[in-house]
This record gives sequence, structure tokens and C-alpha cells, in this order.
Amino acid sequence: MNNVLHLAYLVPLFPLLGFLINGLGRKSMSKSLIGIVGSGAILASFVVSIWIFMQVKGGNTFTAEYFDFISAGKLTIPFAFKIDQLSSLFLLIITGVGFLIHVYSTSYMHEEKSEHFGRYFAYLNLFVFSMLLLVMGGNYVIMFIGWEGVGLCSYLLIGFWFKKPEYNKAANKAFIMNRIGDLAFLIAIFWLIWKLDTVSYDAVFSAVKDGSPALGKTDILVITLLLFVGATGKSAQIPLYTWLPDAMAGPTPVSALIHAATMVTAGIYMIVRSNILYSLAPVTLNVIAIVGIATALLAATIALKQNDIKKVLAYSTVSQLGYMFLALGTGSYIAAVFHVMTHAFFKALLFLGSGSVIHAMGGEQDIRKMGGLSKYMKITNITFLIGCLAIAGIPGLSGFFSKDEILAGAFMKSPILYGVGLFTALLTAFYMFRLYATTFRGSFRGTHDQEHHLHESPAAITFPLIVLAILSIIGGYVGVPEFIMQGAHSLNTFLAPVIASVDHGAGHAATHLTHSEEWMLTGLSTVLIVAVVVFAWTKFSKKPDTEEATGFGKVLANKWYVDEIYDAVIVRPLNKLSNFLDNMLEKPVIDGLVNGVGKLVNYSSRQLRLLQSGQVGSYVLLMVISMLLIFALQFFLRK
Amino acid sequence: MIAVLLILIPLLTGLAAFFFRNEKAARSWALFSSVLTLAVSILGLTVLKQAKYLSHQCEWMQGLGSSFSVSLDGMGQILCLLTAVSYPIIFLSTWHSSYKKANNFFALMLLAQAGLMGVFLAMDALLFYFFWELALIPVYFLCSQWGGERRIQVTFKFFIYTFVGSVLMLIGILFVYTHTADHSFAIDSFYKANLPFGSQHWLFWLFFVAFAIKMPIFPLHTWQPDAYEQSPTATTMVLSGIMVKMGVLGLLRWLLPVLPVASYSYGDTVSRLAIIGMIYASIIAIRQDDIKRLIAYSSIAHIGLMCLTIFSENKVGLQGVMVQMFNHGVNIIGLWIMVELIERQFGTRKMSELGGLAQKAPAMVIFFVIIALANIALPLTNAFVGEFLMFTGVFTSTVTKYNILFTVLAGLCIILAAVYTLNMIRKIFFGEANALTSTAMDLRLNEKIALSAIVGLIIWMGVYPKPMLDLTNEISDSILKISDVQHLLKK
Amino acid sequence: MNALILSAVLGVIMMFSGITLKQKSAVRGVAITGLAALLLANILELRGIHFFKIDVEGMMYFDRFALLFITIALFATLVYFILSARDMEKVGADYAEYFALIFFITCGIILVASFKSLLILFLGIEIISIPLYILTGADKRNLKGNEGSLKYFLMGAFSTGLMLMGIALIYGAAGTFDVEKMKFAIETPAVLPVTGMLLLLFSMSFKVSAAPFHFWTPDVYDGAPTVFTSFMATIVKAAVFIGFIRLFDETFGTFQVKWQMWLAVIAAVTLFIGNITAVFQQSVKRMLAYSSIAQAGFMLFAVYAMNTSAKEGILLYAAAYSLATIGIFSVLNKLNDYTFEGFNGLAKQQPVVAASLTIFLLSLAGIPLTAGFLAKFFMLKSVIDTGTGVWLVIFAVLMAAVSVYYYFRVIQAMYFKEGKADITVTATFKWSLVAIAALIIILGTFPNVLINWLYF
Amino acid sequence: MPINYYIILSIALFCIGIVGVLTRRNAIIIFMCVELMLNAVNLLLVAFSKMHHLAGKAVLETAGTDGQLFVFFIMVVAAAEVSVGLAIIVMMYRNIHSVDVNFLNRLKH
Amino acid sequence: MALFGAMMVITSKNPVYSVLWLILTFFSISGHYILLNAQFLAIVNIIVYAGAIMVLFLFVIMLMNLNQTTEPKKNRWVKLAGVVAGGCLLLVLVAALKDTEIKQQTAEVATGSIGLIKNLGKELFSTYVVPFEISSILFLSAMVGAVLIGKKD
Repeated sequence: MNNVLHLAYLVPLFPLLGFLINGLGRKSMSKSLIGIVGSGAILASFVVSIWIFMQVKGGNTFTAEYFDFISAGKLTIPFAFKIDQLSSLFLLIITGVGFLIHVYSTSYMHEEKSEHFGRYFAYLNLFVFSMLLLVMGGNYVIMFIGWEGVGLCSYLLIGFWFKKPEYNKAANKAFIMNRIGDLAFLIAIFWLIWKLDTVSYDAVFSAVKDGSPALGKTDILVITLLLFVGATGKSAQIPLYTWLPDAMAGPTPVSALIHAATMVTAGIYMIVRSNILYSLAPVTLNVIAIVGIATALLAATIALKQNDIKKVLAYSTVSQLGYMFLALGTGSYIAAVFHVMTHAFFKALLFLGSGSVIHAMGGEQDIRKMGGLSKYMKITNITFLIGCLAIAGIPGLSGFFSKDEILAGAFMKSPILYGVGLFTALLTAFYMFRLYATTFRGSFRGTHDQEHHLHESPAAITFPLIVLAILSIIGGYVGVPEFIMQGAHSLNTFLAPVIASVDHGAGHAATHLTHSEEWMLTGLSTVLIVAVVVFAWTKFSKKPDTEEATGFGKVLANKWYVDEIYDAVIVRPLNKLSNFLDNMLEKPVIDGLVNGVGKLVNYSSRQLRLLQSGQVGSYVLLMVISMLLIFALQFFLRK
Repeated sequence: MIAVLLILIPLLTGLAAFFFRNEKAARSWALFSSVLTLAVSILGLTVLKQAKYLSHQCEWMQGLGSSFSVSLDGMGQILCLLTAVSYPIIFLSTWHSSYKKANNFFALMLLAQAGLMGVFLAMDALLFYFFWELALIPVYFLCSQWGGERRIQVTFKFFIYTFVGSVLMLIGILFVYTHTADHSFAIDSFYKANLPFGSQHWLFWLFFVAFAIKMPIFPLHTWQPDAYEQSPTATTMVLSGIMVKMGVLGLLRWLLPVLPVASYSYGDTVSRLAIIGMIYASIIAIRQDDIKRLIAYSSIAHIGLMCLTIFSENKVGLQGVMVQMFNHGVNIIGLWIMVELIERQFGTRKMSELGGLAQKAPAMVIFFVIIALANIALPLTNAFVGEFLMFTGVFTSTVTKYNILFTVLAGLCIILAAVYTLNMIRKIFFGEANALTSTAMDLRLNEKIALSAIVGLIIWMGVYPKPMLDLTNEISDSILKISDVQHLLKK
Repeated sequence: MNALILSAVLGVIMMFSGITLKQKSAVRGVAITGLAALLLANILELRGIHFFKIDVEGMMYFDRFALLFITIALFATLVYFILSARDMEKVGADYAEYFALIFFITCGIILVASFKSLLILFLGIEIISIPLYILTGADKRNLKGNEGSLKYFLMGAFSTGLMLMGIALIYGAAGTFDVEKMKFAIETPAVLPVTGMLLLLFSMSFKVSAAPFHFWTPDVYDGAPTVFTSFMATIVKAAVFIGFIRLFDETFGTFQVKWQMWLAVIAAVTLFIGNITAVFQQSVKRMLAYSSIAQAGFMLFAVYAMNTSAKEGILLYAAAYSLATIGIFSVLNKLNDYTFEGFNGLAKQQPVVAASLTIFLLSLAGIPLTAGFLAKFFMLKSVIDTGTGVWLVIFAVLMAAVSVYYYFRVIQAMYFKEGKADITVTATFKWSLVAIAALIIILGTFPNVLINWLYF
Repeated sequence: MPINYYIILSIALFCIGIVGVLTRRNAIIIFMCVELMLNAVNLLLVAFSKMHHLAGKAVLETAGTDGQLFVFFIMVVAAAEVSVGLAIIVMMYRNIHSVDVNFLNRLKH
Repeated sequence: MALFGAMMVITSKNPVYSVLWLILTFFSISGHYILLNAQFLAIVNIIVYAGAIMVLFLFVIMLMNLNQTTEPKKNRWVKLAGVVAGGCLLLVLVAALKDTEIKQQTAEVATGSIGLIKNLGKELFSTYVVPFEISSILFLSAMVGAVLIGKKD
């Protein structure tokens, strides 16, 4: 309690207040006021986050317990925040990027009615609040609260334009897919409670570290796997990734904040947070690596043939998330966090840039109808280009450092992983520059009307772009590899306390590869990437890919038909089953049995009353017969 | 004293309500009475919580070994509070629904409340049975008189169905009674009854069927969707919000501790039924078009979880069940209020005929979404606390080998719940408004008050459930202690 | 004894009152006053005041149980008179004679309730039966009444034959008619008394309309004028049950094992046939006839169990069942249409009547807080106390659930259906109904009122 | 004479009465058959009475009297029954001009 | 003879013959009574049954003109069932009762004085006075009833 970090509750408190004020007062407040409250709340959080970061950097970490959230039986779950290196870093990213996107939104969403504008900011603030809970939570349950909370906000924001049925369907899809993951997460939590009677990080990790007998090898394996399944839902990995591209139905800043920069990285955060557990479960790590690389590859291939500017970015996000999981799977937790950070910068930048484009195009998202925009939107063009370069991994930009670190880790684990990873990186470079070239280069292919309206976006939009562009460039320098400059990997140093040093686990990539090997790998990838970039640029600037895809391209354009397969394998059978149960089992069989009893009674009533024939003779006869029976049984059978 | 008052106030005011001639007066009288009950209930939770205020015993049918013994234990507190809280909310939210012969309507509602309170408070098996039936009769009349088109058959089916269950229970009670040492119906004698293991087995089913019908548990649930669909919504609220808790309470108070051995040996069987029911109901809910039916099936799924948890005989779980009884009641009443609003405005409950309400009625959609999300146990809503604890209970259960399987299967319902709940929200509120819904009006003040109360409870219980959990601490311990089979078998 | 002699005298008085009193209301007044006096006399005897010192040693035995039942029966009759006496006018011209016959039946009831010799039982049952044959056919122009009467008579005579044969065989085995002097050994399977016992069982089953000897019941109850159906379905039946219990308790108590099984079977069959057949009836009157069969099935439990709680219970049952059924019949009397539709919308026209009727029906269905519930409760308890026959109990409650079906049809008709079941009732009638309904509730809530009497 | 003979004779008469009730349609004849049954009982009672007299006269002079008195009462009752029964049959006949019990089927089900 | 008479009662087509056969049966039963030295009952039997009651029967039958009409055939199966059921009952009862524990006892034939009017009367008006009085109620009610039913309205 004495620790100043007890004040950490301020960080989520501001967005919560912002949510309440905007939510309740959305009808009475003016748009600018809403914007100020919304952004201001995040700014305040950001400021507190910086302060916290400084405290942590100064070596002050703390677990702040506020009140007993749930206490039942032997189980006590406090409402606690854990402030350490990892969470403080994430706090910065969330509030920082979040603030920029809020600012961006004030302009981007300006055309909405005040009421919806307020609603938008309320949701956005609520999202930031939930995300902060997620990363600050001092135990798995608080994390889960945030975890579901961000899912909820994502749902609300995807379906923000609720008049469009398909948007709402996308929102539902996102929420339900997340729920599948959440269930696994929950079961993992139950497992922990079952074995350890606690869910607090400190207690769990120390139990693991001390090799508590309550938690066997299998337990760790199952728990880590379940947590990972949870992560696949939130972070859009195979098989639960399909919601993310659909989530692009939401307003573009939302895509930037939630579906690129922050929420989708929650899975990575969770695994990094539990890295001690994972380090003890090599099988899980392998699974993660494979799923990660597969997702990266799959999403990258799909992105090749997408024509919706946001869809491309969405698949790119999925692909990059796969990358991060690859990093986790190879044990390079810090590389993953590093990539989370850099990705947050450049992907947010790209999304916001695309938002700027869409804004300028009057809502048009199809890149085939764009082209040559660099003439009209200078700032957007440049910042977007920076983003593309960063994501492609051009040396000097942030993406280069993080991606390189991941690939190095993958190489150390297995050259195949490296090979596929590199191939994916090339694909990334290719589709990003296909996107860039188609959009900004060449000549304009839209309608005359649209051309007339093309203009650079206002400052509220360009300012975040610029800031993010700068971050995309310099963001990588917190993690300059050892082989380039000794001791420059400040991120490594900073995060080292939260990463378990388990002997048999895969440690830092740099400690195992010689510097020359690293130079070679880096060189190889750089050369190839640059080549691809140049190829794509030239190819699509001249002749944009506007015709319908055919052959294999069509499969890619249709996203490998995964949605269709899911629909056929899960959704439709479920609906059919529902119909079947309702019509064939519930009504005729179960209810039928119940009613059947009633009918049987009725039927027997109708039959029995025929016994009452009205004839005295038959009455007496029946009486005599029953007497006879009783006598006979009494005397001859029941002796 | 508190306990007696909780029964007497609704009983007497209910009887008095028959004599009102004016609808408005009857309505206000009912509201007044329910608020009074609520006040008494809160009094029992706060100021007068010493044992002497909470229980009362006086002679009644002493020749039979029965006495008028009522007491508020932790579980009783929770359920009485639920009943007491629900009624003002119900009356407020249906302030504008008009009923023919309103005086009778409100009188019967209050009588039902008296019966419910009695069930939750009775500490004597015979008294319990009395109230059990007594709660049913007013509901029968309410549904048959003011219900939907098929109300008469449906209510009748419901009535006979539950009646069958309860008379079977009566036999069970009688049988246990003959085995009590002091020939008494008192709950303590029941707990101490020296029942041969052999007869516990069939006795178990006698009791269980009664409670299972009430809750309801698959496959004894078919009365429920029909009954909910056809009842007037105010009654549906009572039925689903409070009345189903009678079954849960029955399991907790009258089955588990009375027949511990049989509960232990049939635990798995019952759990399987509960799980089948949960999944089954959730799947069926997906394709329902009528909102009431959808909610009805969702309720079956939720109650199934409670049943499952009860038979995992685990403290965390039991506490979860008790808390969840309250939370489920609050949530589902909230949902029904919404249904009532929709039905009253548009005259339909078919989701396919609705849509786009969000534009016209933003306040409504907010409340609805919050309540619906609570219904699917989103964290920081009340149901999360309950379901989390219940799942924990099931998972950490030591009485079954299948704890993991049970949890996973039951967990599927979390996903399915999201599917149908979100679909419902989408179909009702989102999309473009159609001819029917474009004339929609938003909430009125009374409805806002009622719904705010519900949302307030949802959030409060979701963020700070400690007070409620503390209430359940002692009672769950004592239930588990009595029904501890290992201990019994050792003896 | 007080009551027996008084009722005989009253019967004679009523015979002549028909000649001397021209006013029907006067006749009614005499009858009601007389009955009230009768009731009073009986209560006085219960308190130990005897008007007549006649030695009935060896023939009758006025113990608490008998006297209590007689009180109940007389009270129920009083209620019956108050509610339905006016309706007897509709039956035919011989108003006074009806009362006379009913008083004679009362004599029979007293005899049956207090017999000690099989001879008295026989005479009692005949004194009950013969006037009933007549009352059934009292409406001479009504073919249904005639038919019912003849059927009743033929089958009644037949069952009398069975009963006499039974008595003769038992006499052959025991050498006496005095139930207290008969001592049958349990061990030896004596064929003669067992045969006699079974024959008595059959004939008593016939009289209480237990299946499969119930066939006369629906036809007779349906055919008889409704006022008299009301009487014979309730008080008379209850009286015969008391006789049944006394007979099997005191005479055959020693070889209970021999008949308990059969009684269980008969009870089960009775419940089944009574309840199930009632379900499909269209006429409330006929439904009530079947319901009386069903209720008889429940009352047979008392005979089956034959323990203290059975005896307590049968008294309560008699009271609860009689009061409720008399109440329902009294309303039925006022209706023109005896089908279920006849009740449609009654609650709108006569809310008080409908509410009381509802309580009667709930009581018959055995819903808690009514006397009917406790009565059934005692029956079930008595059987469970014996430790055997749980299957019977379970079967019985399932059948009770079936009974809810047809009783509630009336409630549904009254409350939930549109119609114009318009009846005119006097205020006295209305408030008598309410009083009875209140009594049923009080008996159901505080049964000690009745039970404590038994022990004082 | 062994009592068995009387038992069997009575039973036989009794059963003939029952068969008569079962097979005939004429209400009067059915009634007569019932009377036959009663007489069978009477005969049996007298026989038993004498049996008990033989067995018990050493102790009690009047042993077995009750049996015969019972017969007397049965006759009394039978007479009363006959008067009422015939009155009913006559009433019936006046109404439908038949005493055939098969025509008694207005009341059924 | 009693048995034969009884058989004829139930088989005669003509009701009048039935009555006559029944009278014959009663006479034979009375014979048994005399055999058993129950003279009072024998006489009463003849007077009350064979005399009064049967005359009443005959009177009613004549009144209704039933002597000519032969009753229509009852369904043969019903008849057969009746005979079979009755026969079986007879068989069962006889089979059961033939081994009765008192079969060694005998009924006193032709001796004993309890059947004499004097003894019966003593007993009737001492021990059995109450039933005797009660039977008066029975008669009273039967009388009222017969009048009520028989009266023309």
C-alpha cells in the first residue's frame, strides 16, 4: 500500500470515466467536448503510464491489491494490478497508440451524429479500459475480465454501424470466435485453481519455479495448450482467425487500434506473461511455432489477392501475428514483444493511412478504383510508404529489427521455420507494395466525382500519421541486435526480469548464433526483400492488378474458402441440428412423450368407459368374474 | 420475526388486494406491498440480522410432528432478497400493462410471492411442501387467466406436470418422516434421519423428479418454453426468475443433505442429464424465433449448470450456485421486461418481424445489451461471478471422475449462449427499421427505473460480489458437512 | 344412541309433517331444526350425556370413533340440508317423505358406524340401501331415474346376497355374529372364514363402489335426482366406509395378511378406473360419480393400513370429501346444464360462488391448505407407516395428478371460458358456501381441531 | 348329517341363483334369483346354527339360536326388499312397458 | 329336489312357471328346515316366502301380463359366459370349502329345541330386541318408500 504504484488504478480509471461521461452524456454533449473527454482521458492515462514506466524503469515493481473480487471456499481472487516491466511497456503502447487514434477519430468520425459520435468514443474508452485491465491484471481472472471486455468492445465497435446486417454478423462472428478461445482460457484458469487453488501470477509462477508437486508436467502442458487456444482466438491464429478480416467492418480507427495495435496482441501478452509455464512445455512451444508460421503463411497468401485496402491490411495483421507466435514458439519472447511494439506502430500507421485514403475517397475501399493518390495526399502517401517499408523489413526501420530477431530465433530452432518465415516475409513485402503501388502510384481509376473530392486529410488525421511514422522508423532502435551494437538491445535488458531463465528452454537467439551467421541471414533476407519490393513496385505502378483472379489466384482471393468450409462444417450443421432437435426431438419425442401420457390417459379413458356398458347383466358378470379370479388366486395360487 | 413478516406481508396484502375495485389503486397497493417486503428483507440483511429476528417457530399440527418453522439462512436470505427485489421491479416495469380485473391479478401475484417466500424460508418438510404447492396455485390462475392464446392447455400441462412432481416428493417426504427418530418433519430431523441405503436410491428419484420438473432439467423441461411463452410476462418473470429457484433450493436444502449417499451415487447420472439438457437447450435456442422461447431455452441451459454444480458437491461451486440463483433471477427478469416492452409495443415477439430498433430506442438497446451480456456471463457482470464459481466448482469437484469432461461440455454452452444471445440482439435491434419498428418509442420513466435497478444490481454483483458471497459461506459449509459421503461411509 | 333413536323418531315426525304442514318451507324448517337437535344430541353424547339408557350390549358399540363420525355425518347432512333442501322441491311432490327417508338413512348410518354384531351391520346397510333405492327413483317420470333405481336395486340385492353368504360362512366358522367374540387364528389358513371374509370384502366394496364392483355407481349417481346423488355419494358412502373399517379391523384384523393384498389391488384398480374414466366425461355430474369412485380408492387406503393414522385420516377424509362434494353438488343443482360447458363464465356472474367452488375442487384434488390435502396426506401416511405398499402410494399420487385434470376442467370453465352460466342464488346459500369453504381451509390448515377431538 | 353336505348344497343353490342373475333378462326373474340366493344363505345359516348348537349346547343351552334368528331377520329384510323392489319394477313397467333389463341402457359410459 | 327346482327357476321361459318352480324350491328348503328341527323357520318360510312373497311376485307378473310373453333371447355368448362364470364359481367354492376345517362336524338333525318358537322368541325379545326394533325402522322406510314409489302422481 505504501508503494506509489498503488496509484496505478488511475490508468484504467480515466478511460472508465471517459466511457461513463461519454456514454451517459452523449446526447447532451457537443462533439468537440466528447472528443476532448475521450482523448483527454486517454492522454491522462498515457501520462500516468509514462510515470509508471519511469517508476518501473527505476526498478520499482509492485502488485497492487484493491479489494477481494471473489472469495469463495479456499479460493480468493483479489482485484489486483501487477505493475512490472512487461505491463508497463504495454501500458505505454496501449495508451500511446490509443491516444493517437482517439485524436485521429475526432476528425475521422466527425460526420457521425453527435449521439453516435458519443457512443463511439464511449466504446473506444471502454476498450482502452478493458485492455488496460487485461495487461495490468495481477492474476488470470482479472486478465480474463479484460480479455472478455476487449472482445465485447471489439464486438460493439465492429457492429458500430448497426444498420448494416453484414456488419452485425461480422461482429457476432468476432465475439463468438473469441468466446471459443475464451472457453479454453477459462478452463486453463480452472485447471490452475484445481491444482494450485490460486490464479495470481506471483503465486502460480513461484509455484512453477519451485517445481510445486501439485502441478505435474501434464498439467503444465495442458494449461499452456489451453492458454494458447485462448490466444488463438484473441490473436486470430489458425483456426480461429477468420473473424479478424471480417472485423474490418468497423470504423477504420477501430481497426487500427483494436484489430492491429492492441487487442489482437493480447494473446502474445498472455503467453509472454506466462512464459515460465511455456518454457516448461516444449511441446506447446512447438505447437505454437507451427501454428504461428502456418498462420503467417496462410494469411500472407490470402493477402496477395485481396482488393479491399483494409482486408489486405487485416490479413497482413494476421500474418504478422503469426510471426509473433512464431517468435513465442521459438522461445524468443522478447522478440515477440518487440514485434508487438513495432507492429503496433506501423500497422496502426498503415490502418490510419488507409483510413485517410478511405476518408478521401468518400468511403471507397477497393484499391482497384484508386491509384495515383500520391499526387493528392502527400502526407498520407509518405507516411503510408514508411509504414510499408517498415512492415516489409527494410533495414533501418523498426520492422526490420523485430522481424530479423524473430527470423534469427526461428533459424536457431529449425531452418525450415526460417525458410518459411523468410518466404512469408517476402510475400509480405510483395503484397504490401502491391497495395501501395496500386493505391498511390499509377493513375487515378475512380469516378470523376471522387477525383474532385480528393484532398489531404485534416491535421487531426495527419498528426497521428506523422507521429506514428516517426515511431515506425525509430521504434526499432530500442532493440538493436547485439551483433550490430553491443548492449544496444535495451528492450532485452528492460524485460529480462519478467522472462524466466530456464536452462533447457530456448534462450536468446543472439547467444547461440554467431555474429557472422546473423550477418549472413540478415543480409540474405534484406537483399531478397528489397528485390521483391522493387519488383512489386514496378509491376503494380504500371499495370495494376485489376482483373478478376483466376485459377489459384481465385482460391487465394476467396481466402482458401475457409469461411465456406467453416460455414459448411460448423455453422450450417449447427443450425440444422438446432432445427432438427427442435422439430424432430423436442416437439415430437420429448414433448410428445409428455403429451403422449396425457393422450394415453385420454385414450384409456375413452376405452375404459366402454366397460360401463349400461347393461346390468354385464356389470354383474364382470363382478362375478373378478370374484372368481380373486377366489381362484386366493385358494389355488396363494396357498 | 423477519421471516414471518416476509410471508405475512404479501399474504395479507394479497388477500386485501382482492377487494380493490380500482385498477390504479390495486397497482399502487401491490407496489407498496412489494416495497414494504423489500424493506423488511433488507432490514433482515442489515440491521436485524441476529438469529432471533431471522427465525421463528411455533406449534402447528403438532400431532403430525410438524411445526411452523421458518428461518432465514444464507441461502434463504439470498432468495428472499431476490423475491423481494424482483417484485417491485416487476410491478414497476409492467406499470403500463393493463389487465382485466387488475385487483385479482395483483392479489394473485402477491399470494404467489407469499408462497415463494414460504418455500425459501420453510424449515419443516411439510410446511415446505405446503408452500411449494401454494406458490403454484396463484401462478396457475395468473397464467390461465391473463396469458396468451393457448394459455389454458399450456398452463394446465404445466400445472399437472409440476403437480406430479410434487406429489412424488410428498411421498418421499412422508417416507423420510417415518424414518426420523422423533417422527418429525423438522429439517434437522430429516438431516439426521437414519435412512437405509437401499431406500435412499428410489427416494432420491422421488425428490429429484419434483425438483427437476420445477427447475427444469432435461428431459422434464418441455412445459417450460410453452408456459413462458403463454404466460403474461409479469408472471413469466416470477416463474423464471424466482420459481425455478424453488427447484434449485430444493436440491440444495432438501435433497443433498437428506439423501447424501444417493446424491453421491447418482451424481454422475444427474450431471449427465444436466449437461445433455444444457447443450440441447442451447442448440435449440439458436433457431427460436420467438424471443420468449429463446429465453426460456437459455434459462434451461443456465439452470442445468446449477444442477450440474450442485452435484459436484464442492464449496466453491455451491457458493456459486447460490449467488447465481440471485443473479440469474435478476438477469432473466430484466430480459423479460424487455420482452414485455417489445411485445406491448409491437404486438409480436417474433424476431423475424422486428429489427432496427436500435435507431428508435437507444436507451432500450443499451439496457437490453447489458442484460443480455450479463445473461452470457460477461466479466464484470453478475452472472460471471456465479458461473465462474460454478465452473470452478465442477472442475475441482472431487465426487466425480468426469470433472474435466463435464466442464468442457458445459463450457460449450458458454459459446452457444453467445451465439443465440447475440443473434437475438442483432435481429431485434440492428439492421434497418421496418414498418413495424419504425414507430417505436423508447423507454418510459418507470421502465427506466426498473431497468436501472436491474443494471445496477448486475454491475454491483459483478464487480463487488463479496457481500453476497459472504452470505453463502456458512450455509454452503453446513450443507457440505451434512452431505459428506466419505464421512458417512466411514461411519 | 341418542342420535339413533332421535333420528328414527324424526323420521316418523317428518312422515307426518307432510300431512300436517302444508308449507314446504315449514317442512324444511322442521327438518333442519330436527337435524340440528340431532347433531346437538350426538355432541352431548360425545360429552358423556346419554338420554336413553338402553342396554345394547353385544349389538352396538358407541365409542369415540363412532360418535365422532356420526357427528361429522350429521354435520355434513345439516350442511346438505341447508344448501340443497330447497332443491328437493324440484324432484317431486313428496317433499316431507324425502326428509323422512333421509332421516331413516341417518339411522342406518348410525347403525353402520357403531355396529358390533354382523346382524346390525346387515340391518344398517339395508336401512341405508332401501330408502336409497327409492330416492334414486324419486323422480318417477324421469326414465333415467327409474333406470338407475332399478339397476341399483337389482345389483344392491345381489350384493346383499353376497354379504349374507359371507356372514353365514363366518358364522359357520365362528359360531357368533359378535365381532368381538370372533377370534380367528392367524396361523391356520381357515378356508371358511377366508371365503366369508372375501365375500364380505366384495359386498362392502360394492357398497363403497370400489372397482370392480363399482359399476352401479356412475349409472345410479347419474340417474338419481342430483340432490340425492349428492347425499348418497358423500355421507352414505363415508358411513359405509366406517363400517368397512370397523368390520375389517375388529373382525378380520387378525389375518390382515390375507386381505391386505387384495385390498391393495382393489384400491389400485379403483383409483385407476375412477380417475381415468372421469377424464373423458362430459357431464360434471357423471364426472363427480367417477370422482367419488376415485376418492373411494383413496379411502380404501385407510382400510388397507388400518392403523391410528388411518382412523384419524378416514374421519378427516369423510369430512373433507363430504363437505366439498356436497358443496359442488349444491351448485350443480342450480344449473340447468350439467356438462362442463354449463359452468362457463360462472366466475363472472357469481364470483363468490365460483371462488367457493374452486376451493371445493382444490380440496377434492388434494391441494395443500385444504382439508382434502390433509385427508389424502393421512391416507398416504397411513400406508407408508405400514412400511409396505409403496408402489400403491406412488400409483395413487399419480392418479391424484390425473384427478387434477378433471377437477380443474371445472375451474377452467368457470374462470377462463366465456359463457353465461347464470344462476340465481340466495344470500344464505352464498354465505353458507363461503362458510363451508372457510371450514375446509381451516380443517386443512389446523386439522388439530378435528384430531384433538379424537383424543379428548 | 355332515355339515359339508349342507355347505355344498347351499353353495350350489347360491351359484344357481348367481347364474340366474347372469343369464336372465327379466327383472322380476333376476330378483327371484336373488331371493333364491338368500334362501341358500338361510339354509346354510340354519345348518350352521344346528351345528353350533350341537357343539355348544353343553356349555350354553341357547347356543346356535342366533343363527336362526338371523334367518328370521333375513326374511324380514327380504320381505321389505321385495315390497320396494316390486314397487320399483312396477314403476319401471309403467314407464317403459317392459321389465327387460337390456332396455336399461340410457345410462352408460 | 331343491336343486332341481332352482335349476328350473332359471331355465323356465315363462315367468309364471319360474315362480312356481321357485315355490317348489322353497318348499323343499322348508323340508330341510324341518329335517333340521327348525320348525318355526320352516313355517315362516312357507308363509312368508312361498306364501306372501311369491304371491306378490305372481301378482306383479300377472299385472304386467308377462305370462304370455316369453322374454327375448339374451345374447347366447353372454348367457354362456354367465353359465360358465357361475359354474366356475361353484367349482371353486366347492373345491375350497370341501376341505374346510369343520367338515367333521355335523349338523344336529331332527333333534334339538332351539328351532322351536318358544326358545327363539325368548332370545328374540331379550338379546335381539334392539335389532328387532331396528327392523321396524326398516319396515317403516320400506313402507314409506313403497308408497312413495307406487303412488300415482
